[in-house]
Amino acid sequence: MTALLSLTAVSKRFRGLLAVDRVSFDVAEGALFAVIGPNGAGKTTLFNMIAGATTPDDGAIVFAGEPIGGLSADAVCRRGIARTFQLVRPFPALSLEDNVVVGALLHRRGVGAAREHARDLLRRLDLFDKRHQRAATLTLPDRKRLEVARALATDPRLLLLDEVMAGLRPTETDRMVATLRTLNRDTGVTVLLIEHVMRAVMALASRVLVLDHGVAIAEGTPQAVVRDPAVVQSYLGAETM
Amino acid sequence: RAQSGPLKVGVLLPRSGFEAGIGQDCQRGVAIAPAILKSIGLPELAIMDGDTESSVETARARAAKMVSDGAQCLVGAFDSGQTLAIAQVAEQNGVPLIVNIAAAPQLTEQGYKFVFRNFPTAGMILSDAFTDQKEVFAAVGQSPKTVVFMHVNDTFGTAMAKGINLLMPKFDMPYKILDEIAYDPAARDLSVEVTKAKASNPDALLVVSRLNDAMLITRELVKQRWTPQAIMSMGPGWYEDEYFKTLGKLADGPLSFAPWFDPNKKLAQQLEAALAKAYPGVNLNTNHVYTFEALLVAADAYKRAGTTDPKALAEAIRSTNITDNASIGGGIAFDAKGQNTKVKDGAMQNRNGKPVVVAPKEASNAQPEWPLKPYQSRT
Amino acid sequence: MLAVENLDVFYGDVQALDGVSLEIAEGAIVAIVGANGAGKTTLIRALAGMQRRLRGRISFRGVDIAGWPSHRVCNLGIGQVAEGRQVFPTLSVEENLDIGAMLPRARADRAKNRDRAFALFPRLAERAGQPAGTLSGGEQQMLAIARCLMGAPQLIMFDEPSLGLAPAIARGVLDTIGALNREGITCVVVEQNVALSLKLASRAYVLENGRITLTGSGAELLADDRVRSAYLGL
Amino acid sequence: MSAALARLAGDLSPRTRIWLAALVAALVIAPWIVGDYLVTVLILILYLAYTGQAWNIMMGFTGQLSLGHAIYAGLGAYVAAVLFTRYGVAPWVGLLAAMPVAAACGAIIGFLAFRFGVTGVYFAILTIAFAEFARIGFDHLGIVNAAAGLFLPVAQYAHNDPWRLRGSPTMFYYVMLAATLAAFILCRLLITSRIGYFWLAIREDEEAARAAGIDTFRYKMYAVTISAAVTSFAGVFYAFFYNNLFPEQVFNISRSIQMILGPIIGGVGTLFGPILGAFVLTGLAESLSTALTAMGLDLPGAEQVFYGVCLLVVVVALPEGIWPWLARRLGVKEAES
Amino acid sequence: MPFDVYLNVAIGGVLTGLVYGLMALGLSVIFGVVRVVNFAHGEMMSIAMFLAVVLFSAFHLDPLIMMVPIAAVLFVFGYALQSGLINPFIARPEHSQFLLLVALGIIIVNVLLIIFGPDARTVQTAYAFDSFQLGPLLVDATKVYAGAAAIVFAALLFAFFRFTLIGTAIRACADNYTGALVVGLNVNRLYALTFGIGAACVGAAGTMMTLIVDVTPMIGPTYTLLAFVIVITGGLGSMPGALLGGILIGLTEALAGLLFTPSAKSMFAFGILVLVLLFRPQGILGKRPA
Ligand SMILES: Nc1ncnc2c1ncn2[C@@H]1O[C@H](COP(=O)(O)OP(=O)(O)OP(=O)(O)O)[C@@H](O)[C@H]1O
Ligand SMILES: Nc1ncnc2c1ncn2[C@@H]1O[C@H](COP(=O)(O)OP(=O)(O)OP(=O)(O)O)[C@@H](O)[C@H]1O
Ligand SMILES: [Mg+2]
Ligand SMILES: [Mg+2]
Repeated sequence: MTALLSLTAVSKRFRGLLAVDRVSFDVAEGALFAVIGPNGAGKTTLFNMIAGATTPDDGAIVFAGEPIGGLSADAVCRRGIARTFQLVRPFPALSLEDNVVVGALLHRRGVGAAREHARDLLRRLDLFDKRHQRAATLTLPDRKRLEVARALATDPRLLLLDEVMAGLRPTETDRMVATLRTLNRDTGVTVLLIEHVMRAVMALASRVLVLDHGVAIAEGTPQAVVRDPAVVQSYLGAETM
Repeated sequence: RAQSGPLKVGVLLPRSGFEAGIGQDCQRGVAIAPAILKSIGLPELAIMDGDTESSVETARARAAKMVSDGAQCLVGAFDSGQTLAIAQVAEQNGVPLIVNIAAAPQLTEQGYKFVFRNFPTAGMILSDAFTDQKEVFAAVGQSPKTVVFMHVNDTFGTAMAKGINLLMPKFDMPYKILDEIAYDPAARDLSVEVTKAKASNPDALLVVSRLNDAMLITRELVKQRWTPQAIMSMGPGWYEDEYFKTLGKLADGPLSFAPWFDPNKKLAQQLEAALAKAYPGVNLNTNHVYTFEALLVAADAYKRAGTTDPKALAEAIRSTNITDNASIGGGIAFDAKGQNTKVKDGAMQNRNGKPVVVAPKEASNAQPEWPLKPYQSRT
Repeated sequence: MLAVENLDVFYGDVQALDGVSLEIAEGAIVAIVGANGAGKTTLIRALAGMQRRLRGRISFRGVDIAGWPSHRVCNLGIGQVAEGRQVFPTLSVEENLDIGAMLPRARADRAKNRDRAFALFPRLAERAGQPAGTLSGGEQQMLAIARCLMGAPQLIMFDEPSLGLAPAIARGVLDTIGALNREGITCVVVEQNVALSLKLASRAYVLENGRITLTGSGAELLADDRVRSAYLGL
Repeated sequence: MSAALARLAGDLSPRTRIWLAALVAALVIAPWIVGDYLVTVLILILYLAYTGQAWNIMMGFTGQLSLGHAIYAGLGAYVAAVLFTRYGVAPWVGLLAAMPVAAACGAIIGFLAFRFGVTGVYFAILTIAFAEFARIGFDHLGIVNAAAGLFLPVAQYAHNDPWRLRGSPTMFYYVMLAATLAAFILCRLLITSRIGYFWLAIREDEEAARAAGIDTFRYKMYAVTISAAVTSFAGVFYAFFYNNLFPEQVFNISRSIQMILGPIIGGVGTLFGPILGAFVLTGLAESLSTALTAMGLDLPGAEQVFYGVCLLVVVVALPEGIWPWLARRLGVKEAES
Repeated sequence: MPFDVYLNVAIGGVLTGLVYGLMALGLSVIFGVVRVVNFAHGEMMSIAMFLAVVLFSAFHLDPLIMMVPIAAVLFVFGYALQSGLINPFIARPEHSQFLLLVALGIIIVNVLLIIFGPDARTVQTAYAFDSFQLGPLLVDATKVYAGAAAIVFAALLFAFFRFTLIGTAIRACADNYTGALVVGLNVNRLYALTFGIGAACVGAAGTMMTLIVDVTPMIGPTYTLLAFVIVITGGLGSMPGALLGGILIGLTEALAGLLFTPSAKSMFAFGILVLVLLFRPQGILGKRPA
């Protein structure tokens, strides 16, 4: 089976700092793939490179058989990769619905059809009742959900989620996990997520990649990864659980 | 529209905005008018003051407002663009417009029936300037062989520059233009321009300027220690009060070839006296005289028409024939296009803090002096 | 020392704090626990005078300081180590510390306080001339604390002091809080590491959706089932 | 077509529709009721409403602050005027040349700015720089008579000739009214369409818009070219209404400022804001001058001082502009954001 | 053209550029800290110019001496303006700030028109027409004095921001607004202080400018635009950038005037601005925004 997304020796340097250091991995179509690692490990930077927000200095990023390294963010999105931001960025003055409509219009010409689609997604993410509110008035967890809805509205094949569980309480985390599972099952969308909430990672991910200081130190099933001594040492710490 | 009582004249001038200085100067001509008109037996005018704010739109709106408020005659507006905007209102409403100052020839080339201009066009100003220059050269027995032509790059300056290139060959002038230097009307500093002119080492400077740049050029001449044989200006700036006030002794000497008043005419002397009384320290100049004369034309026509009806008034203006006016030339009479063809330039020289007229002979009250006294030896 | 009664805070139409009441005793360490967006930062900002659209009473040693601007509040001796460190990136470490001592109450003791800060964090003394923006995250956090100490505060509010720090450094910061408390400084701590902050705290409040839902000593909350399941993931 | 119609009136409440119809009706019959002076003032108001609407496409919809919009009006004016004076080309045909020229100019400015990442205040200054460039350039351009000014022949027409735009103020009034309505409709169609949503997204957060797959460069280019093309008509109108063009006046920065005061006062990003703003500002200026004359205060500059104070008061008291505030009071749901 | 002509023109351009630079410095300081673009900058300068002219014609006080008191007056004006009017606008969008300051500009211009009338006014000092001769070079004395004063003033300002506690505090506000609140700085007062300092710069520059140009109420807008061109070229928010931008623009205009038609010389200044914006959007000495 060929991978939907495949990274080979991707690196990124910020002045003196090697934020991402020759990272390689494959994400299979339909997978739920998680990236974990301590703060500043380079996870968001990795996402930014896949999503076209920054250009990799080195290495190849191949999506659905085509190289996408260095494409602009919008071009990447049009090819089927949608992302959320770690520091959420909804369109503040627009209503929730219009926020999602913007995403839905990417592959739909008519505003009417886009609105239909947007409402569908808002329902799925429990935001339907708030659809007329301005996005600026939402709480942080709601904003994160809104970002997921907007990203989904672009009909992606690959969804990049940067810490969307942060700030959700355990029950809400479970609901988000369930939503993503259902989406993954119903639409076949591949999900690549960054997460610190291990509860969600364990419940959701089929595969986990661990980054530390820009280097991939482990990759495998969640169960295998949390037992890896290097991961326990650098990320989970002795005291966890 | 015809009513009894004094004729309502709407005067539109740029009294604020970037032309505020000149607009407010013109307004002085309005202020001294009623008493003088009365003294020469002309009927009283009811004057409505308007400010165009130096903008074409405001000029047009204010003109329309005045007409709707009952103005039976309009006077204005110093600036050609604003005057043209007002002209359209005048024409559409059948209200005569008497142009006080505005040199763009187009104004009287549009076939307007209600627009009259008692001011020379750019072409007329130039032709007279060349004629008067020759008269001055003959009087002093000297003439420059080379000049540098410096002009401000605004409406008037550009029109004059174009005219010079067209007309000069016809007049067989003794000098040759070495260099033409156009400068920005908003210039803050003309040191480069003067340096450039000085580098060509001409006998004289030929200039078309405004007040601000006239002062800047003079200062630079002093600082760069260069006194040409003569400065010959063909427009405003060099004869204005501010120029004298600011530069003192350094203001003496430049020649201006421009529309002016005839100091020998009685009305001009009357105006001078009235102005001196109302505004001590202000010398009579073109702005006052021509703005006053526009009102004179209106009052004169009103007297002859005997009615405030604008149509009749326009007819009366058309048949104007005033000989006892104040400006240089044969008086005021309009041709079929509404242009006064009798109006003439004068040549003025700055002398002891005041411009005197040195040409044409019939209007002069002094002899020209040549060359310019070196700036360095004046203090 | 500090008592809050019925505090309401609004962001535009959104209510972020709803009738919050709490008390901070002289010399205590008080932990405030809550999910993201619960209003912890808002509470601290309100107490510090940085969020002035509020209703309710905040009394500090008997003076109602609700609605006071931050520079007056600070000058009472209420210091803050804010979320995200908030150092001045282009200023040197030393200049950052100087700014901390600009409060009228602290001007006279500038030199003394600086020596104390450098004694507490020798790393900063080594880097006194370096622009703060080039410090590592942990060093920036030290600087934020040191800068706060320059203002000679009697009460310090820490907002997520270990956020973004490697576990070892995070623990060091929490130890520092304990040490400062022993010197007599009252502390309020908001910390993502709930377990540690509860262990440290003599009193703790749980904030949910802008309301206080639970209160008790640190140990009590640490043993509470709701807290264990919601915040400790147990 | 019907879809467009539905979008046009779609989410307006019946009350709003009645208000709108009444407003349009009042504007249509206005020249029969008011005199020449008020017609002239109304023309000025509609002119500013129109240019404000055009500017709003860039600033209000797409969030790009242009302070040099005079360049587009000026280019439109000069292109049509030169074609008319030199070749006798009717203004409506001239418009077909003026619009592409202005649009191309917009595209050049946009390309340079957006490709090189010039944003915010910097973009605003860049637009001023280009307008100044044009001003000085035209001051030296022989074909448009340089600084001496371009005069259109004001032939005497016994009757109105809308094709050649010669005639009475009433005719110009209807032309400008039609244009203003057209601009309003165009803007409403744009803002409720796909492109409008993309613009709003860019205005709100460009990076997030890019992440949502929007080619922000392209849509910003659309905004600047459309805005420029729409604005150019105002220039054509100006040329034929005032019949004289001076680079110093036409490209002056004060003209750009005049264009954007209305929408800012009225409400940036709203459809009614530019119209309301134009009414308020011009009405204010005219009534100030009338009031001061009535009071017998002949003090040049006083009117502008009061005008400036009024601007201050409005911008301090109503940060979003008059229309959003008024809409809330009237209970009108704003159709656009 | 002989070489000394170029040298003469270049020296004049640099000296004038220094004064421009000082004026632009005010704009830069205000933007760098308060993040408000002062669209009434030139108008504020014309206030200073009129003050200088009035003081000179009434009491014969030399502008070079009056520079300090006039800067102080403008400081007070700027301080009051910021704390009374502009402060609530800091968080507002740019177009809103723009409108506020444009309105302010309109008021200033016309109040000056009402008070002083439209005529140009000058200061005629004893040394107004002096020039120094150095071999083939003729250097305008007033420009030398004004340029030197600009350097001194800018150096004082630089020292203030670099070495005093208040200056450091102002830089801290610019660096991190939240951080400034956190440590208990009175940010509003520091902002007002900054605006005052910016106004003082423009006051000093305006006072010196009266030695070089005549003042009318309408002079303001041109200088606002000029200040923008300079500051953006040099780098908005950078103090050395403002001086450098001033010199660069002064020099460009002077040389362009010599080599091409002078009436189009400001086109070259705008040309430089456009080039700088395209290839170094943050300005020559500006810092790239994070
Ligand atoms: N634009 C930038 N310029 C300079 N350094 C950067 C930049 N972006 C990120 N970095 C640095 O790169 C490193 C990796 O950052 P990144 O945001 O990828 O971390 P992360 O793994 O997502 O961490 P977190 O869990 O905190 O979100 C950090 O040290 C960060 O400071
Ligand atoms: N400037 C603001 N405008 C509007 N709403 C805001 C603003 N700041 C915070 N909020 C909202 O107020 C609520 C409380 O936010 P606050 O930052 O106090 O939470 P917190 O408990 O500190 O969360 P975290 O753990 O993420 O720091 C949240 O719903 C947030 O969305
Ligand atoms: Mg991250
Ligand atoms: Mg917080």
